[in-house]
Amino acid sequence: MTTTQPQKSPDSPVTDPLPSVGVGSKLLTRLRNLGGPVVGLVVMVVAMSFLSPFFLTSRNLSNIIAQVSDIGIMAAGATLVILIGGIDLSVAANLALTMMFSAWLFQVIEVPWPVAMILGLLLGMAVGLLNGALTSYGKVQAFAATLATMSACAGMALFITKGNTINGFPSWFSNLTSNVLGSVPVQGILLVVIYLLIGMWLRYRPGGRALYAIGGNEQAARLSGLPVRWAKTRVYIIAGGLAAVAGWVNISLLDSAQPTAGAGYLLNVIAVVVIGGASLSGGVGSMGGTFIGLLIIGVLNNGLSLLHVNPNLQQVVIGAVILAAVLTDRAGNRLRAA
Amino acid sequence: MTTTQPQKSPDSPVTDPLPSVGVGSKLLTRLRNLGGPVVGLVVMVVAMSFLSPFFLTSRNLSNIIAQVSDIGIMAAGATLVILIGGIDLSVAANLALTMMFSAWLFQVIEVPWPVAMILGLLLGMAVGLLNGALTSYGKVQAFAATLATMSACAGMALFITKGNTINGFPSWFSNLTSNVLGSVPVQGILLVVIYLLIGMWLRYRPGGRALYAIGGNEQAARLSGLPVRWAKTRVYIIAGGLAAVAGWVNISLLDSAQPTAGAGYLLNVIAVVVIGGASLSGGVGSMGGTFIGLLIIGVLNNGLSLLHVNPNLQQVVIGAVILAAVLTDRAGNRLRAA
Amino acid sequence: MSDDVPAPGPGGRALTGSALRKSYAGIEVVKGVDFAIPAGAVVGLIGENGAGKSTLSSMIAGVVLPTSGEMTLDGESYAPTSPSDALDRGVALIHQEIRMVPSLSVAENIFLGRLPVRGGKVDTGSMVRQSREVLDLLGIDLDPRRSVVGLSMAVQQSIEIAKAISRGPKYVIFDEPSASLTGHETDRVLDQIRRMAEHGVGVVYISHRLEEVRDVSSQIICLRDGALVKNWDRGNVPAPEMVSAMVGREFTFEHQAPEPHREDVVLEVRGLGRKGVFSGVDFTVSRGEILGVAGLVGAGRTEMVRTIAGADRYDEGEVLLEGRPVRLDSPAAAIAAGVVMVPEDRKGQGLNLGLSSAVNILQPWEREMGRGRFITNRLLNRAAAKSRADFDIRGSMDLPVVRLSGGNQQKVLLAKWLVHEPTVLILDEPTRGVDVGAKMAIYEIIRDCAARGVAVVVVSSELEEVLGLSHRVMVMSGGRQRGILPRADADAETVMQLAVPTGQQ
Amino acid sequence: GGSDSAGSAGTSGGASSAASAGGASSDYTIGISVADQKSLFYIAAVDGMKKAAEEAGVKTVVLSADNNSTQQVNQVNDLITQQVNAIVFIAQDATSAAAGVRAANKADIPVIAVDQKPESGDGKLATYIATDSVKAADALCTWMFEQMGGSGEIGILQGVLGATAELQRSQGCQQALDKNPGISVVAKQSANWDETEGYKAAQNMLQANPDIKAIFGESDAMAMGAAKAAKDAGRTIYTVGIDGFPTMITAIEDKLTNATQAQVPYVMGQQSIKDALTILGGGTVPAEQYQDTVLVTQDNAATIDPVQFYGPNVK
Ligand SMILES: Nc1ncnc2c1ncn2[C@@H]1O[C@H](COP(=O)(O)OP(=O)(O)OP(=O)(O)O)[C@@H](O)[C@H]1O
Ligand SMILES: Nc1ncnc2c1ncn2[C@@H]1O[C@H](COP(=O)(O)OP(=O)(O)OP(=O)(O)O)[C@@H](O)[C@H]1O
Ligand SMILES: [Mg+2]
Ligand SMILES: [Mg+2]
Repeated sequence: MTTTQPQKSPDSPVTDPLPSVGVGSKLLTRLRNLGGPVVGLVVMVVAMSFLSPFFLTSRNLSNIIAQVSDIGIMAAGATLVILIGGIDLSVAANLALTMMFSAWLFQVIEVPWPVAMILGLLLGMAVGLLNGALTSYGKVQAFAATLATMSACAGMALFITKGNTINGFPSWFSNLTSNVLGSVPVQGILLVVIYLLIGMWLRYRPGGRALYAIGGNEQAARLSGLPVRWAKTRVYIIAGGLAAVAGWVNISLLDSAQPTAGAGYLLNVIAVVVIGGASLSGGVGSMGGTFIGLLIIGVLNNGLSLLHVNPNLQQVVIGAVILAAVLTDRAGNRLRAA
Repeated sequence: MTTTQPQKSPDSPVTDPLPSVGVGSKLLTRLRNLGGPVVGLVVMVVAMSFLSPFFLTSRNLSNIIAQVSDIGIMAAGATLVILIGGIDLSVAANLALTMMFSAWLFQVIEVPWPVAMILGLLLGMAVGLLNGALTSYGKVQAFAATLATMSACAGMALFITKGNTINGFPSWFSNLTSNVLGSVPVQGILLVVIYLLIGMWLRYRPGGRALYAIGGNEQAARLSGLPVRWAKTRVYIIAGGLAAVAGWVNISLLDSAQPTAGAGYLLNVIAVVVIGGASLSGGVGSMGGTFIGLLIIGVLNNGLSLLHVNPNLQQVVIGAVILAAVLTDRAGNRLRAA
Repeated sequence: MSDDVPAPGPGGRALTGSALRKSYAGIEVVKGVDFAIPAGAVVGLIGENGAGKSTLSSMIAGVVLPTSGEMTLDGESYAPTSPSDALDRGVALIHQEIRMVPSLSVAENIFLGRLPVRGGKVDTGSMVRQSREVLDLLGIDLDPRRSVVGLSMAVQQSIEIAKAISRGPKYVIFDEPSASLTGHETDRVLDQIRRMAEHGVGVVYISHRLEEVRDVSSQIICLRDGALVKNWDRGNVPAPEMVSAMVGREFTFEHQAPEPHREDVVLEVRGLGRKGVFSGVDFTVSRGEILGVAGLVGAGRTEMVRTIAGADRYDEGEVLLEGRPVRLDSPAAAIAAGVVMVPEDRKGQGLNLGLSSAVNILQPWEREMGRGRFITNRLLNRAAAKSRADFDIRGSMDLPVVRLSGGNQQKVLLAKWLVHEPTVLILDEPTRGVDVGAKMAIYEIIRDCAARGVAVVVVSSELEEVLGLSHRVMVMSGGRQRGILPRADADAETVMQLAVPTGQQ
Repeated sequence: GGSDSAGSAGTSGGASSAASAGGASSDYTIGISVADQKSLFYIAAVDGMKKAAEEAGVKTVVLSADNNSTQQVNQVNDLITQQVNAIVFIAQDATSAAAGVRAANKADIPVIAVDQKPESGDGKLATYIATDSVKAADALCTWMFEQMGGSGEIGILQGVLGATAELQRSQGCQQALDKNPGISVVAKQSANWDETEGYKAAQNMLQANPDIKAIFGESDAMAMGAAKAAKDAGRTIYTVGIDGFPTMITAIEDKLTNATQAQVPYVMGQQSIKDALTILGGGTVPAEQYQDTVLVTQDNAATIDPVQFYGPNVK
């Protein structure tokens, strides 16, 4: 019998992409697969615990989760989009638009708030549908298509209330995010649930697995009979819907909807995904990785505040940490970029 | 290695890319190859000439050129970076950093201005070198590497003067951009010269042509004996240097250096390149295309001003025009994406 | 022509087409073809490079839409608009160009598009089990859970075949499945095809290896310039008859390269190795000598020659060029030293598909051409015209290479490395996917090169090719060199004995 | 108490005189170049201008620079191209102010600067109407320090670093700090004028500084974010902002937050158009007109009508 025993060449470690058999080592393997970013996160957490007495308090940790939840929810959608080799620049503008739209429905049209929320969600998904249709049916580059919708969404968000902020949402709604379930804030739970659901979908469901195939080799996916265009469109719709959900969190947190909300979020959202090990050329990435990336950014921002770093220098430190995180991940990247 | 070469789907309509033989029709063919964007530009120019009596005045046209020159100079570098399949997010922050650095050298250290300019240029190139080294030797994803340097540059630009603006540059320098050579502003001439030089380099010189090879199939380029890593690094260095040159234009235009300069430029710069028909997956793009993209953005901004469109709606219009430009180019994109 | 259409198979089931046409930009590449693929039959499809075989198969499998014409499947009308349409109807295509998803495991690649689900989850266990079963059928010993990254072309091709077979299709088209397989693996593939046919599957088998076509087919059709020119209702058609139908004329081959200058050693490799991949490779190639390298899939041949050509690093041993030790640590260094390699994977590593043939051919030489002048299209086209004539490349030199047929792409790739005469020419599977005529032309080119004094190393999975071309044959197995045989001693049996890994039955 | 600075003196007279002087005023077109149309301050200022222009029967052309100083200089050039008679200029920052004014001077078009002024002094302004941000921040911080009893720890939420408003408001508060040695700044963080970012930054400040007694937000939005963060953390601290937006005033009334310095952009906008018409009619206006801010606290919030600051469109 012929042997074609695959040999792993030493310079490109091939990691097993399917879960190993051992049950106990499963978690460990998974963490190891995440590579550099996890190491970076652990180093940061340990360093912070020494540097600031406030860091390892349960209140602070719950703050961190609460602080990253809006970006995190958007990053969940962005992970999917990046997995299929796309990009969604409109996500932050979509958040602002859906926030203003729901708020306007509620305050001006006097639609009941839950209905207004749902309509906002639908608008977010509609923007996603437009992005998806343009990129997968219209064959427009994702960057160009979502740049256009970003611009349009941002303009419309301002247009709806001529720049005004809307306040006075139902108190039960603003109270939601003030509640803490056993020291975990509600939006943190929402975040984790979203990550778990999408993570399981990506890992265990054909629909989720298909995203890896599409991002890795779209032609192969098409030739294998996957409904590539619809799968891609659906991903943009999910990303749009999640932007609206992040908008809910934002409104609840501050009891206000501002048209410039999320203005600085876009790069953060994408950065979180990329720091988490996803490749912008598609096919590589995971919810676990994005979650780690999210925690890195969250711990970093929190830590820089706690440590009273000069605000001007904070950005320099952030740059250095991002670099450190991805450089430790470089070997992994090399493999995955293949 | 696995074959993941993106391949044009065989059912896409194929337009004849063969240049026609006639000498006179050469220009026409080239324009036609640029496709949708040119059509978009022409339509816009014609429409504007009807809609506003001020549009087709030489003063206004010269304004348009002057207005796009800083973004245009950065977009020249971005075109090269995008051609090799990379991206440079640090370009706008690099502009701010080099501006502040030169200005600080001039005002605080009292270095003669021309020397300070050159040192700024060198700093810009050094940032580019860092980007290039990280991506091509360090194998970090371009997005992550330049995101890190972007953050670091922006922070350092603020740090140099604690956020303060520097004024009082030599008057000969600020006068440069007020001068008009036969109705063409000086920075417009600089812009055109840069585009011509880089355009010819890309078209006619091995070093420039190599970028298409690298962007199209990096493996094949390496096996063809091209010094891929150095060629990529060099491109980032050029992009960094051009950011510094755009900084010169900015300082001369405003007679001041602010650390927040260029804050909103990044997406514009990349948008110009993408509207000009370049593909973010590399190997496709040209200086001519980027120049058209630049003019589209320039005419659009200028036109919306002249037509008194509601500022918030302007963004919606810009989104729509970007979409129209890339949608007409869609067939071409599909072809070129091969 | 319609009276040439073979009769439907047992039970009358068949996939048929009538007057199928396909044009690209007004140029008709398939010109009204009528065909029938009876269930249970193996239809060999032959034709020169660019004859339209892949285009015809793509239309059948829903990858491209016909410009006009009709198809029926088991008597019902059949007009697939996407590959998934075709797959739903039970029509599968093994594409000429291998397409794997690099981030997925072997098993997931095999089950791409139809992952088994149990309890709401992808059933990894059964997927791995079933994958292992099909891989075993094909004689591929591969862990289905590993990633496909780093697998050789041959293994990838086997996975593609496994993928199609495991779908249990009613009709399946194999578009050059054996192009990077050695005889050993090919035999297993052919066995599988026969077995499928026995189970009532209708098979189309496309190959340029006419022996295989003869071997497996129960009928053969031949395309020339997009038209169906010949239709045999038996498999054992003599090769010359097939060739003359394909090419439209008679032709002869066979001519040997002159004996090399043994005293002029050009390339000497001593103890070359890379940890975990191959080791202990020692050989010399003299001026004018052709050294063939044979071995089974995964023997480490590609890795070994890539190392010599500077594409990969080595951990041990040394390379001498004309007696001097050289350090070829990059392809650029190798090219500068006159060592060039034609890689096995033309799409992934050889060509830039979006650029024209002229640009591709002259890519490595632009620096030289551009010395002191502009590289204009005119200059390129003038320089490329010679290559075009020498290699008989069909298709305009301005067309992006992606639009040339597979064989012509291969010629472009060869032409690229022979623009300047190298000192050492390394060829890895030089005739992959090339038709008989072109193959002979390529052999001729290789021999001429040797005759002019170039030292040539040819890696090939086609035994006849290695045996026919080489002055000496080196055999590798399991990353080790098993021996070097002079031509006189090299026959299929000896080579195979050395090639099969020891300690394994 | 610091509510002694209320009111915007000497503006009502100008309006009627300009309107009556400009018999042929409907032929005039006044160009308005504004930094953006996202922030309520600028929206209100432009509303005021439009209102005044409408009353006087003159045309206006409004261009927004979307927070890009170079683009704003471009737009001033666009206005010059359109041959406007006067330019009302709300510059993105001191820099674009200088270059924009220079361009307008070259074309002999009078420039009425609002809110921002060229720093280097080159370029001639017809008049300059502004809030004294340094003074406003100084007064606000001084008030806050008094409330704190002259000692304790504070945090500062900065706007976009390097923005002129950020620099001036930081400077004003620094002046107050210099006068109050008992106060120490234990945390400083930029929240980019944004409420959500202000909330998050304040959350971290409160976490790291258990003794913090007050947070100065350089804008109302950030102050509101801080107030909500404090409330959610169960802490009672002073939070103050600058702007005087209607939502902030309501929040002060509701005792969510403590104070703001209200600016009067709507008034400033009206004033600028009136001044423009006066100048075009051959009249003269003072070179500098500083509009005082109004300190709004829980004591006077109920009596304040935000429409007088921001006009009817801002809610
Ligand atoms: N997308 C396309 N655009 C234009 N021409 C094409 C395209 N695809 C194929 N062709 C042309 O159609 C003809 C038939 O090509 P096809 O790939 O079917 O040949 P083939 O018989 O499979 O050849 P080979 O044996 O080399 O694989 C060729 O001349 C080729 O150049
Ligand atoms: N980058 C890589 N990472 C891991 N394994 C690799 C890599 N490249 C090759 N291999 C494995 O090394 C072994 C030797 O492969 P190589 O391609 O050199 O064999 P070969 O004799 O040329 O066979 P083929 O006929 O398939 O080309 C194969 O099993 C292959 O899967
Ligand atoms: Mg073919
Ligand atoms: Mg091989």
